[in-house]
Amino acid sequence: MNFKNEMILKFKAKSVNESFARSAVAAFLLPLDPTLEELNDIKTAVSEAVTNCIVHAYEKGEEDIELACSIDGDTVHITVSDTGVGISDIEKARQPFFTTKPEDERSGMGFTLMETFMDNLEVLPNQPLGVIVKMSKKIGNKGG
Amino acid sequence: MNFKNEMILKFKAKSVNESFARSAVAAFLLPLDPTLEELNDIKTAVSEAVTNCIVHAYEKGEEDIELACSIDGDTVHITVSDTGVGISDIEKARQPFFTTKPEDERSGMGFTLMETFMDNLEVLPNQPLGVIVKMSKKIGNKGG
Amino acid sequence: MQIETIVKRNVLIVYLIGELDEYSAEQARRKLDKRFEDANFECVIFDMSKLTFMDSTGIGLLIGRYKKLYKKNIRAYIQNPCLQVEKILRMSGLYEIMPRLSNSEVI
Amino acid sequence: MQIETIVKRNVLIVYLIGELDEYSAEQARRKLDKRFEDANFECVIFDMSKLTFMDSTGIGLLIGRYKKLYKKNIRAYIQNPCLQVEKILRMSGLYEIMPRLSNSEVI
Ligand SMILES: Nc1ncnc2c1ncn2[C@@H]1O[C@H](COP(=O)(O)OP(=O)(O)O)[C@@H](O)[C@H]1O
Ligand SMILES: Nc1ncnc2c1ncn2[C@@H]1O[C@H](COP(=O)(O)OP(=O)(O)O)[C@@H](O)[C@H]1O
Repeated sequence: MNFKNEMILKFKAKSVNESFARSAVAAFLLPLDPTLEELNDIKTAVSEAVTNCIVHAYEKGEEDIELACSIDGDTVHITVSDTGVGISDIEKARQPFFTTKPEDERSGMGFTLMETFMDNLEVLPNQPLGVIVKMSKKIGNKGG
Repeated sequence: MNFKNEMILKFKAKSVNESFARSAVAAFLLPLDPTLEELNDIKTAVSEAVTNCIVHAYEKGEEDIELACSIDGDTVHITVSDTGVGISDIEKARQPFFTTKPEDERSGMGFTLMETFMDNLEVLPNQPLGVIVKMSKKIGNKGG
Repeated sequence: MQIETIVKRNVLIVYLIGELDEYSAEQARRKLDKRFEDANFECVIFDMSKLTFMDSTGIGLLIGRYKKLYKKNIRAYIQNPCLQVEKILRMSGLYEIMPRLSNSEVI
Repeated sequence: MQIETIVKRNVLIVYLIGELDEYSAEQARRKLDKRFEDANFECVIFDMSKLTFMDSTGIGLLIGRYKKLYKKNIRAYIQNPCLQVEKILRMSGLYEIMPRLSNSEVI
Protein backbone atom coordinates (compact mmCIF):
# COMPACT_ATOMS: atom_id res chain seq x y z
CA MET A 1 0.00 0.00 0.00
CA ASN A 2 1.37 3.37 -1.03
CA PHE A 3 0.80 5.95 1.68
CA LYS A 4 0.06 9.37 0.22
CA ASN A 5 -0.47 12.67 1.95
CA GLU A 6 0.02 16.34 1.24
CA MET A 7 -0.19 19.75 2.83
CA ILE A 8 0.43 23.37 1.94
CA LEU A 9 1.58 25.95 4.42
CA LYS A 10 1.49 29.68 3.77
CA PHE A 11 3.15 32.04 6.21
CA LYS A 12 4.80 35.43 6.48
CA ALA A 13 8.48 35.90 5.62
CA LYS A 14 9.46 36.62 9.24
CA SER A 15 12.37 34.85 10.85
CA VAL A 16 10.21 33.91 13.85
CA ASN A 17 8.48 31.49 11.46
CA GLU A 18 11.60 29.47 10.63
CA SER A 19 11.25 27.32 13.68
CA PHE A 20 7.51 26.95 12.99
CA ALA A 21 8.15 25.78 9.42
CA ARG A 22 10.68 23.18 10.58
CA SER A 23 8.37 21.88 13.31
CA ALA A 24 5.34 21.73 11.02
CA VAL A 25 7.21 19.68 8.41
CA ALA A 26 8.59 17.38 11.10
CA ALA A 27 5.09 16.81 12.53
CA PHE A 28 3.74 16.09 9.05
CA LEU A 29 6.43 13.46 8.42
CA LEU A 30 6.00 11.55 11.68
CA PRO A 31 3.67 8.91 10.17
CA LEU A 32 6.60 7.82 7.97
CA ASP A 33 8.49 6.96 11.15
CA PRO A 34 11.71 8.67 10.04
CA THR A 35 14.92 8.32 12.02
CA LEU A 36 15.99 11.33 14.05
CA GLU A 37 18.80 11.87 11.56
CA GLU A 38 16.46 11.85 8.56
CA LEU A 39 14.14 14.27 10.34
CA ASN A 40 17.04 16.58 11.18
CA ASP A 41 18.35 16.48 7.61
CA ILE A 42 14.95 17.56 6.33
CA LYS A 43 14.50 20.19 9.04
CA THR A 44 17.88 21.67 8.13
CA ALA A 45 17.04 21.78 4.42
CA VAL A 46 13.67 23.41 5.16
CA SER A 47 15.35 25.93 7.42
CA GLU A 48 17.82 26.86 4.65
CA ALA A 49 15.11 27.29 2.01
CA VAL A 50 12.85 29.32 4.31
CA THR A 51 15.74 31.47 5.54
CA ASN A 52 16.64 32.31 1.94
CA CYS A 53 13.11 33.62 1.29
CA ILE A 54 13.33 35.76 4.42
CA VAL A 55 16.87 37.04 3.89
CA HIS A 56 17.10 37.36 0.12
CA ALA A 57 13.69 37.36 -1.56
CA TYR A 58 11.95 40.40 -0.18
CA GLU A 59 13.56 43.82 0.03
CA LYS A 60 11.14 44.90 2.70
CA GLY A 61 7.78 44.04 4.15
CA GLU A 62 6.69 40.61 5.16
CA GLU A 63 5.34 38.87 2.14
CA ASP A 64 4.32 35.25 1.88
CA ILE A 65 6.28 32.05 1.74
CA GLU A 66 4.56 28.92 0.48
CA LEU A 67 5.76 25.55 1.62
CA ALA A 68 4.23 22.44 0.10
CA CYS A 69 5.05 19.01 1.41
CA SER A 70 3.87 15.71 0.06
CA ILE A 71 4.50 12.10 0.93
CA ASP A 72 4.40 9.49 -1.82
CA GLY A 73 5.18 6.09 -0.38
CA ASP A 74 8.57 6.49 1.25
CA THR A 75 9.52 9.68 -0.57
CA VAL A 76 9.08 13.21 0.76
CA HIS A 77 8.72 16.10 -1.69
CA ILE A 78 9.10 19.65 -0.43
CA THR A 79 8.60 22.84 -2.40
CA VAL A 80 9.40 26.26 -0.96
CA SER A 81 8.48 29.26 -3.05
CA ASP A 82 8.50 33.03 -2.80
CA THR A 83 7.46 35.87 -5.10
CA GLY A 84 10.49 38.04 -4.42
CA VAL A 85 13.42 39.42 -6.40
CA GLY A 86 14.48 36.08 -7.88
CA ILE A 87 17.98 34.85 -8.74
CA SER A 88 19.62 36.01 -11.97
CA ASP A 89 22.31 33.30 -12.16
CA ILE A 90 21.03 30.18 -10.44
CA GLU A 91 24.06 28.05 -11.25
CA LYS A 92 26.38 30.56 -9.61
CA ALA A 93 24.07 30.96 -6.61
CA ARG A 94 24.23 27.21 -5.98
CA GLN A 95 28.02 27.14 -5.68
CA PRO A 96 29.41 26.50 -2.18
CA PHE A 97 30.29 29.70 -0.33
CA PHE A 98 28.68 31.94 -2.94
CA THR A 99 26.66 34.66 -1.25
CA THR A 100 25.49 38.15 -2.21
CA LYS A 101 25.32 39.12 1.46
CA PRO A 102 28.78 38.56 2.95
CA GLU A 103 28.35 41.78 4.96
CA ASP A 104 25.47 40.11 6.82
CA GLU A 105 27.74 37.16 7.63
CA ARG A 106 25.86 34.83 5.28
CA SER A 107 27.98 31.75 4.70
CA GLY A 108 26.85 30.90 1.17
CA MET A 109 26.29 27.31 2.30
CA GLY A 110 22.48 27.27 2.09
CA PHE A 111 22.01 25.53 -1.25
CA THR A 112 24.99 23.26 -0.57
CA LEU A 113 23.41 22.03 2.66
CA MET A 114 20.01 21.51 0.98
CA GLU A 115 21.73 19.47 -1.71
CA THR A 116 23.70 17.40 0.77
CA PHE A 117 20.86 16.69 3.17
CA MET A 118 18.26 15.86 0.54
CA ASP A 119 18.46 13.35 -2.34
CA ASN A 120 17.44 15.91 -4.94
CA LEU A 121 17.43 19.68 -5.29
CA GLU A 122 16.04 21.85 -8.07
CA VAL A 123 16.12 25.64 -8.01
CA LEU A 124 13.79 27.29 -10.49
CA PRO A 125 12.48 30.75 -11.27
CA ASN A 126 8.93 31.30 -10.03
CA GLN A 127 6.41 32.87 -12.41
CA PRO A 128 6.17 35.84 -12.70
CA LEU A 129 8.56 36.57 -9.82
CA GLY A 130 10.66 34.81 -7.24
CA VAL A 131 12.23 31.43 -6.67
CA ILE A 132 10.97 27.86 -6.33
CA VAL A 133 13.09 25.34 -4.49
CA LYS A 134 12.09 21.70 -4.99
CA MET A 135 13.69 19.02 -2.88
CA SER A 136 12.99 15.37 -2.25
CA LYS A 137 14.31 12.63 -0.02
CA LYS A 138 13.61 8.96 0.42
CA ILE A 139 12.97 7.90 3.99
CA GLY A 140 14.27 4.59 5.26
CA ASN A 141 17.17 4.38 2.79
CA LYS A 142 19.09 2.35 5.31
CA GLY A 143 16.69 -0.53 5.04
CA GLY A 144 16.65 -0.53 1.23
CA MET B 1 4.41 46.64 20.40
CA ASN B 2 1.64 44.52 18.94
CA PHE B 3 3.05 41.21 17.67
CA LYS B 4 1.21 40.03 14.58
CA ASN B 5 1.62 36.84 12.61
CA GLU B 6 -0.49 34.58 10.44
CA MET B 7 -0.41 31.30 8.60
CA ILE B 8 -2.69 29.14 6.53
CA LEU B 9 -2.51 25.39 6.43
CA LYS B 10 -4.24 23.23 3.84
CA PHE B 11 -4.29 19.49 4.26
CA LYS B 12 -6.25 16.37 3.42
CA ALA B 13 -9.23 15.29 5.51
CA LYS B 14 -7.46 12.16 6.81
CA SER B 15 -7.38 11.35 10.49
CA VAL B 16 -3.59 10.88 10.37
CA ASN B 17 -3.44 14.67 9.97
CA GLU B 18 -5.20 15.48 13.26
CA SER B 19 -2.02 15.19 15.23
CA PHE B 20 -0.17 17.19 12.55
CA ALA B 21 -2.72 20.03 12.73
CA ARG B 22 -2.47 20.20 16.53
CA SER B 23 1.33 20.22 16.46
CA ALA B 24 1.53 22.83 13.70
CA VAL B 25 -0.76 25.21 15.59
CA ALA B 26 1.19 24.64 18.81
CA ALA B 27 4.50 25.37 17.04
CA PHE B 28 3.03 28.53 15.53
CA LEU B 29 1.92 29.80 18.94
CA LEU B 30 5.21 29.21 20.77
CA PRO B 31 6.45 32.82 20.30
CA LEU B 32 3.49 33.91 22.47
CA ASP B 33 4.98 31.86 25.29
CA PRO B 34 1.66 30.23 26.24
CA THR B 35 1.30 28.09 29.35
CA LEU B 36 1.08 24.36 28.81
CA GLU B 37 -2.59 24.55 29.80
CA GLU B 38 -3.36 27.28 27.25
CA LEU B 39 -1.55 25.30 24.57
CA ASN B 40 -3.46 22.15 25.45
CA ASP B 41 -6.80 23.99 25.45
CA ILE B 42 -6.10 25.26 21.94
CA LYS B 43 -4.79 21.89 20.73
CA THR B 44 -7.96 20.24 21.99
CA ALA B 45 -10.20 22.78 20.26
CA VAL B 46 -8.25 22.40 17.00
CA SER B 47 -8.50 18.63 17.29
CA GLU B 48 -12.29 18.85 17.68
CA ALA B 49 -12.74 21.17 14.70
CA VAL B 50 -10.47 19.12 12.44
CA THR B 51 -12.03 15.81 13.55
CA ASN B 52 -15.47 17.18 12.63
CA CYS B 53 -14.32 17.93 9.07
CA ILE B 54 -12.93 14.42 8.77
CA VAL B 55 -15.85 12.60 10.38
CA HIS B 56 -18.83 14.66 9.27
CA ALA B 57 -18.03 16.94 6.32
CA TYR B 58 -17.08 14.58 3.54
CA GLU B 59 -19.08 11.52 2.57
CA LYS B 60 -16.09 9.94 0.91
CA GLY B 61 -12.75 10.82 -0.54
CA GLU B 62 -10.16 12.95 1.12
CA GLU B 63 -10.94 16.53 0.39
CA ASP B 64 -9.23 19.56 1.84
CA ILE B 65 -9.38 21.17 5.24
CA GLU B 66 -8.16 24.74 5.59
CA LEU B 67 -6.86 25.93 8.92
CA ALA B 68 -5.96 29.59 9.33
CA CYS B 69 -4.28 30.85 12.46
CA SER B 70 -3.40 34.41 13.29
CA ILE B 71 -1.87 36.14 16.26
CA ASP B 72 -2.87 39.70 17.05
CA GLY B 73 -1.09 40.88 20.16
CA ASP B 74 -2.08 38.39 22.83
CA THR B 75 -5.09 36.97 20.99
CA VAL B 76 -5.11 33.84 18.84
CA HIS B 77 -7.69 33.50 16.07
CA ILE B 78 -8.26 30.12 14.47
CA THR B 79 -10.50 29.32 11.53
CA VAL B 80 -11.15 25.76 10.37
CA SER B 81 -13.17 25.34 7.22
CA ASP B 82 -14.33 22.56 4.95
CA THR B 83 -16.37 22.39 1.75
CA GLY B 84 -18.44 19.40 2.75
CA VAL B 85 -22.10 18.64 3.43
CA GLY B 86 -22.62 21.50 5.88
CA ILE B 87 -24.90 21.65 8.95
CA SER B 88 -28.61 22.29 8.49
CA ASP B 89 -29.40 23.34 12.07
CA ILE B 90 -26.28 24.87 13.61
CA GLU B 91 -27.91 25.79 16.91
CA LYS B 92 -29.00 22.19 17.46
CA ALA B 93 -25.60 20.85 16.40
CA ARG B 94 -23.90 22.98 19.04
CA GLN B 95 -25.90 21.50 21.91
CA PRO B 96 -23.98 19.26 24.31
CA PHE B 97 -24.30 15.55 23.48
CA PHE B 98 -26.03 16.22 20.15
CA THR B 99 -24.55 13.99 17.47
CA THR B 100 -25.76 12.59 14.18
CA LYS B 101 -23.34 9.69 14.46
CA PRO B 102 -24.10 7.90 17.73
CA GLU B 103 -23.54 4.56 15.96
CA ASP B 104 -19.89 5.57 15.48
CA GLU B 105 -19.63 6.30 19.21
CA ARG B 106 -19.39 10.06 18.63
CA SER B 107 -20.00 11.80 21.95
CA GLY B 108 -21.59 15.02 20.66
CA MET B 109 -19.18 16.98 22.85
CA GLY B 110 -17.04 18.50 20.06
CA PHE B 111 -18.58 21.96 19.87
CA THR B 112 -19.05 22.08 23.64
CA LEU B 113 -15.34 21.47 24.20
CA MET B 114 -14.35 24.07 21.59
CA GLU B 115 -16.61 26.56 23.34
CA THR B 116 -15.26 25.75 26.78
CA PHE B 117 -11.58 25.74 25.86
CA MET B 118 -11.65 28.89 23.73
CA ASP B 119 -12.96 32.35 24.64
CA ASN B 120 -15.15 32.58 21.56
CA LEU B 121 -16.74 30.19 19.09
CA GLU B 122 -18.68 30.94 15.92
CA VAL B 123 -20.02 28.24 13.61
CA LEU B 124 -21.04 29.48 10.17
CA PRO B 125 -22.03 28.04 6.83
CA ASN B 126 -19.21 28.14 4.27
CA GLN B 127 -19.98 29.45 0.77
CA PRO B 128 -21.10 27.65 -1.34
CA LEU B 129 -20.70 24.49 0.76
CA GLY B 130 -19.44 23.35 4.11
CA VAL B 131 -18.78 24.76 7.54
CA ILE B 132 -16.53 27.47 8.95
CA VAL B 133 -15.56 27.31 12.61
CA LYS B 134 -14.06 30.50 14.03
CA MET B 135 -12.52 30.47 17.47
CA SER B 136 -10.36 32.85 19.44
CA LYS B 137 -8.57 32.88 22.75
CA LYS B 138 -6.55 35.40 24.68
CA ILE B 139 -3.20 34.12 25.91
CA GLY B 140 -1.87 35.18 29.28
CA ASN B 141 -5.30 35.84 30.79
CA LYS B 142 -3.92 34.96 34.19
CA GLY B 143 -1.65 37.96 34.20
CA GLY B 144 -4.36 40.39 33.05
CA MET C 1 -1.40 4.81 20.57
CA GLN C 2 -0.55 1.68 22.50
CA ILE C 3 -2.54 -0.32 25.00
CA GLU C 4 -1.10 -2.52 27.71
CA THR C 5 -3.07 -4.52 30.24
CA ILE C 6 -2.35 -6.44 33.39
CA VAL C 7 -4.61 -8.24 35.85
CA LYS C 8 -3.97 -7.63 39.53
CA ARG C 9 -6.22 -9.18 42.18
CA ASN C 10 -9.20 -9.54 39.78
CA VAL C 11 -8.75 -6.00 38.52
CA LEU C 12 -7.87 -5.39 34.88
CA ILE C 13 -5.65 -2.36 34.59
CA VAL C 14 -5.62 -0.86 31.09
CA TYR C 15 -2.75 1.50 30.32
CA LEU C 16 -3.58 3.93 27.52
CA ILE C 17 -0.30 5.14 26.05
CA GLY C 18 0.14 8.01 23.58
CA GLU C 19 -2.59 10.07 21.90
CA LEU C 20 -6.24 9.08 21.68
CA ASP C 21 -8.04 10.79 18.81
CA GLU C 22 -10.06 9.79 15.74
CA TYR C 23 -6.90 8.46 14.11
CA SER C 24 -6.09 6.03 16.89
CA ALA C 25 -9.61 5.31 18.16
CA GLU C 26 -10.62 2.51 15.82
CA GLN C 27 -7.66 0.33 16.63
CA ALA C 28 -7.95 1.10 20.35
CA ARG C 29 -11.63 0.13 20.29
CA ARG C 30 -10.84 -3.17 18.61
CA LYS C 31 -8.02 -4.04 20.99
CA LEU C 32 -10.04 -3.19 24.08
CA ASP C 33 -13.13 -5.13 23.00
CA LYS C 34 -10.98 -8.14 22.20
CA ARG C 35 -9.34 -7.95 25.62
CA PHE C 36 -12.71 -7.58 27.35
CA GLU C 37 -14.10 -10.75 25.70
CA ASP C 38 -12.14 -12.92 28.07
CA ALA C 39 -13.63 -11.52 31.27
CA ASN C 40 -11.13 -12.87 33.81
CA PHE C 41 -11.57 -9.77 35.97
CA GLU C 42 -14.19 -8.10 38.10
CA CYS C 43 -13.51 -4.47 37.37
CA VAL C 44 -11.51 -2.32 34.97
CA ILE C 45 -9.26 0.62 35.71
CA PHE C 46 -8.17 2.83 32.84
CA ASP C 47 -4.77 4.18 33.81
CA MET C 48 -4.11 7.40 31.90
CA SER C 49 -0.72 8.36 33.27
CA LYS C 50 0.83 7.82 29.85
CA LEU C 51 -2.02 9.26 27.79
CA THR C 52 -0.56 12.52 26.48
CA PHE C 53 -3.59 13.75 24.56
CA MET C 54 -7.29 12.93 24.25
CA ASP C 55 -10.20 14.67 22.57
CA SER C 56 -13.97 14.02 22.48
CA THR C 57 -13.42 10.95 20.31
CA GLY C 58 -11.91 9.43 23.45
CA ILE C 59 -15.01 10.35 25.46
CA GLY C 60 -17.16 8.49 22.93
CA LEU C 61 -14.83 5.51 23.09
CA LEU C 62 -14.88 5.39 26.88
CA ILE C 63 -18.70 5.66 27.02
CA GLY C 64 -18.90 2.82 24.47
CA ARG C 65 -16.63 0.59 26.57
CA TYR C 66 -18.58 1.54 29.72
CA LYS C 67 -21.81 0.34 28.11
CA LYS C 68 -20.33 -2.96 27.00
CA LEU C 69 -18.79 -3.64 30.39
CA TYR C 70 -21.97 -2.59 32.20
CA LYS C 71 -23.90 -5.33 30.41
CA LYS C 72 -21.50 -7.85 31.92
CA ASN C 73 -21.92 -6.20 35.30
CA ILE C 74 -18.35 -4.94 35.28
CA ARG C 75 -17.59 -1.45 36.59
CA ALA C 76 -14.90 0.81 35.18
CA TYR C 77 -12.74 3.48 36.81
CA ILE C 78 -10.18 6.02 35.75
CA GLN C 79 -6.88 6.93 37.33
CA ASN C 80 -3.94 9.30 36.79
CA PRO C 81 -5.13 11.50 33.92
CA CYS C 82 -2.87 14.44 33.01
CA LEU C 83 -4.38 17.92 33.24
CA GLN C 84 -5.50 18.07 29.60
CA VAL C 85 -7.27 14.72 29.81
CA GLU C 86 -8.66 15.51 33.27
CA LYS C 87 -10.31 18.69 31.97
CA ILE C 88 -12.09 16.82 29.19
CA LEU C 89 -13.20 13.98 31.44
CA ARG C 90 -14.55 16.44 33.97
CA MET C 91 -16.35 18.68 31.47
CA SER C 92 -17.99 15.82 29.64
CA GLY C 93 -19.33 14.39 32.89
CA LEU C 94 -17.61 11.07 32.29
CA TYR C 95 -16.69 10.71 35.94
CA GLU C 96 -20.38 10.23 36.72
CA ILE C 97 -20.28 6.82 35.09
CA MET C 98 -16.56 6.03 35.44
CA PRO C 99 -15.42 7.49 38.74
CA ARG C 100 -11.91 8.70 39.12
CA LEU C 101 -9.93 6.88 41.74
CA SER C 102 -8.17 9.22 44.10
CA ASN C 103 -4.51 8.51 44.71
CA SER C 104 -5.13 6.60 47.91
CA GLU C 105 -7.33 4.16 46.04
CA VAL C 106 -4.78 3.59 43.29
CA ILE C 107 -3.82 -0.01 42.83
CA MET D 1 18.44 30.95 22.17
CA GLN D 2 20.47 31.59 25.30
CA ILE D 3 24.17 32.10 25.80
CA GLU D 4 26.06 31.40 28.99
CA THR D 5 29.77 31.89 29.55
CA ILE D 6 32.31 30.98 32.19
CA VAL D 7 36.06 31.49 32.38
CA LYS D 8 38.12 28.51 33.53
CA ARG D 9 41.91 28.72 33.63
CA ASN D 10 42.10 31.50 31.00
CA VAL D 11 39.65 29.68 28.73
CA LEU D 12 36.28 31.27 27.94
CA ILE D 13 33.67 28.56 27.57
CA VAL D 14 30.59 29.71 25.67
CA TYR D 15 27.49 27.56 26.04
CA LEU D 16 25.08 27.93 23.11
CA ILE D 17 21.65 26.87 24.31
CA GLY D 18 18.58 26.29 22.15
CA GLU D 19 18.24 26.88 18.39
CA LEU D 20 20.60 28.98 16.29
CA ASP D 21 18.98 30.23 13.09
CA GLU D 22 18.32 33.56 11.37
CA TYR D 23 15.74 34.42 14.05
CA SER D 24 18.14 34.05 16.95
CA ALA D 25 21.40 35.00 15.19
CA GLU D 26 21.32 38.77 15.56
CA GLN D 27 20.93 38.73 19.30
CA ALA D 28 23.50 35.95 19.67
CA ARG D 29 25.99 37.95 17.60
CA ARG D 30 25.51 41.02 19.75
CA LYS D 31 25.85 39.13 23.02
CA LEU D 32 28.98 37.30 21.90
CA ASP D 33 30.73 40.39 20.57
CA LYS D 34 29.97 42.23 23.79
CA ARG D 35 31.38 39.39 25.84
CA PHE D 36 34.51 39.21 23.65
CA GLU D 37 35.29 42.93 24.16
CA ASP D 38 36.60 42.24 27.61
CA ALA D 39 39.30 39.78 26.57
CA ASN D 40 40.13 38.26 29.95
CA PHE D 41 40.82 34.88 28.33
CA GLU D 42 43.33 33.30 26.00
CA CYS D 43 41.11 31.03 24.00
CA VAL D 44 37.41 30.35 23.42
CA ILE D 45 35.56 27.06 23.41
CA PHE D 46 32.04 26.96 22.00
CA ASP D 47 30.23 24.22 23.91
CA MET D 48 27.32 22.96 21.80
CA SER D 49 25.97 20.24 24.06
CA LYS D 50 22.76 22.23 24.54
CA LEU D 51 22.45 23.53 20.99
CA THR D 52 19.48 21.58 19.63
CA PHE D 53 19.46 22.99 16.10
CA MET D 54 21.71 25.06 13.84
CA ASP D 55 21.60 25.94 10.16
CA SER D 56 23.99 27.77 7.82
CA THR D 57 23.21 31.06 9.51
CA GLY D 58 25.11 29.61 12.46
CA ILE D 59 28.08 28.80 10.21
CA GLY D 60 28.20 32.43 9.10
CA LEU D 61 27.99 33.58 12.69
CA LEU D 62 30.80 31.29 13.83
CA ILE D 63 33.06 32.36 10.94
CA GLY D 64 32.36 35.98 11.84
CA ARG D 65 33.35 35.41 15.47
CA TYR D 66 36.41 33.47 14.37
CA LYS D 67 37.62 36.45 12.32
CA LYS D 68 37.13 38.93 15.15
CA LEU D 69 38.90 36.71 17.66
CA TYR D 70 41.71 35.94 15.22
CA LYS D 71 42.56 39.64 15.02
CA LYS D 72 43.13 39.59 18.76
CA ASN D 73 45.22 36.45 18.39
CA ILE D 74 42.61 34.35 20.19
CA ARG D 75 41.88 30.85 18.92
CA ALA D 76 38.46 29.23 19.06
CA TYR D 77 37.40 25.61 19.42
CA ILE D 78 34.19 23.61 19.38
CA GLN D 79 33.06 20.83 21.65
CA ASN D 80 30.10 18.51 22.14
CA PRO D 81 27.93 19.20 19.08
CA CYS D 82 24.89 16.96 18.61
CA LEU D 83 24.72 14.93 15.39
CA GLN D 84 22.67 17.51 13.44
CA VAL D 85 25.07 20.32 14.32
CA GLU D 86 28.13 18.09 13.81
CA LYS D 87 27.05 17.27 10.25
CA ILE D 88 26.75 20.95 9.33
CA LEU D 89 30.04 21.89 10.96
CA ARG D 90 31.81 19.08 9.16
CA MET D 91 30.25 19.73 5.74
CA SER D 92 30.93 23.43 5.82
CA GLY D 93 34.58 22.85 6.68
CA LEU D 94 34.31 24.92 9.84
CA TYR D 95 36.53 22.54 11.78
CA GLU D 96 39.46 23.67 9.62
CA ILE D 97 39.44 27.02 11.38
CA MET D 98 37.76 26.04 14.66
CA PRO D 99 38.94 22.54 15.53
CA ARG D 100 36.68 20.23 17.42
CA LEU D 101 38.08 19.15 20.75
CA SER D 102 37.90 15.43 21.22
CA ASN D 103 36.44 14.27 24.48
CA SER D 104 39.81 13.79 26.15
CA GLU D 105 40.63 17.43 25.55
CA VAL D 106 37.34 18.68 26.96
CA ILE D 107 37.77 21.14 29.76
N1 LIG E 1 14.79 32.89 -2.38
C1 LIG E 1 15.80 33.65 -2.90
N2 LIG E 1 15.54 34.84 -3.49
C2 LIG E 1 16.54 35.59 -4.01
N3 LIG E 1 17.84 35.22 -3.96
C3 LIG E 1 18.17 34.05 -3.39
C4 LIG E 1 17.17 33.22 -2.82
N4 LIG E 1 17.79 32.12 -2.32
C5 LIG E 1 19.10 32.28 -2.57
N5 LIG E 1 19.34 33.43 -3.21
C6 LIG E 1 20.66 33.91 -3.71
O1 LIG E 1 21.55 32.81 -3.76
C7 LIG E 1 22.70 33.06 -2.96
C8 LIG E 1 23.23 31.78 -2.34
O2 LIG E 1 22.27 31.25 -1.44
P1 LIG E 1 22.73 30.27 -0.27
O3 LIG E 1 23.57 29.18 -0.86
O4 LIG E 1 21.52 29.84 0.48
O5 LIG E 1 23.69 31.15 0.67
P2 LIG E 1 23.38 32.39 1.63
O6 LIG E 1 21.92 32.38 1.99
O7 LIG E 1 24.24 32.15 2.83
O8 LIG E 1 23.75 33.62 0.87
C9 LIG E 1 22.25 34.11 -1.96
O9 LIG E 1 23.32 34.87 -1.45
C10 LIG E 1 21.28 34.94 -2.77
O10 LIG E 1 21.95 35.88 -3.58
N1 LIG F 1 -17.69 20.16 9.69
C1 LIG F 1 -18.92 19.60 9.80
N2 LIG F 1 -19.61 19.25 8.69
C2 LIG F 1 -20.84 18.69 8.79
N3 LIG F 1 -21.46 18.46 9.97
C3 LIG F 1 -20.83 18.78 11.11
C4 LIG F 1 -19.55 19.37 11.10
N4 LIG F 1 -19.17 19.59 12.37
C5 LIG F 1 -20.18 19.18 13.15
N5 LIG F 1 -21.21 18.70 12.41
C6 LIG F 1 -22.50 18.19 12.91
O1 LIG F 1 -22.67 18.67 14.24
C7 LIG F 1 -22.87 17.58 15.15
C8 LIG F 1 -22.29 17.90 16.51
O2 LIG F 1 -20.87 18.03 16.41
P1 LIG F 1 -19.96 17.82 17.70
O3 LIG F 1 -20.51 18.64 18.81
O4 LIG F 1 -18.56 18.07 17.30
O5 LIG F 1 -20.15 16.29 18.11
P2 LIG F 1 -19.72 14.93 17.36
O6 LIG F 1 -18.60 15.22 16.42
O7 LIG F 1 -19.30 14.04 18.48
O8 LIG F 1 -20.92 14.42 16.65
C9 LIG F 1 -22.23 16.41 14.44
O9 LIG F 1 -22.78 15.17 14.89
C10 LIG F 1 -22.55 16.68 12.97
O10 LIG F 1 -23.87 16.30 12.64
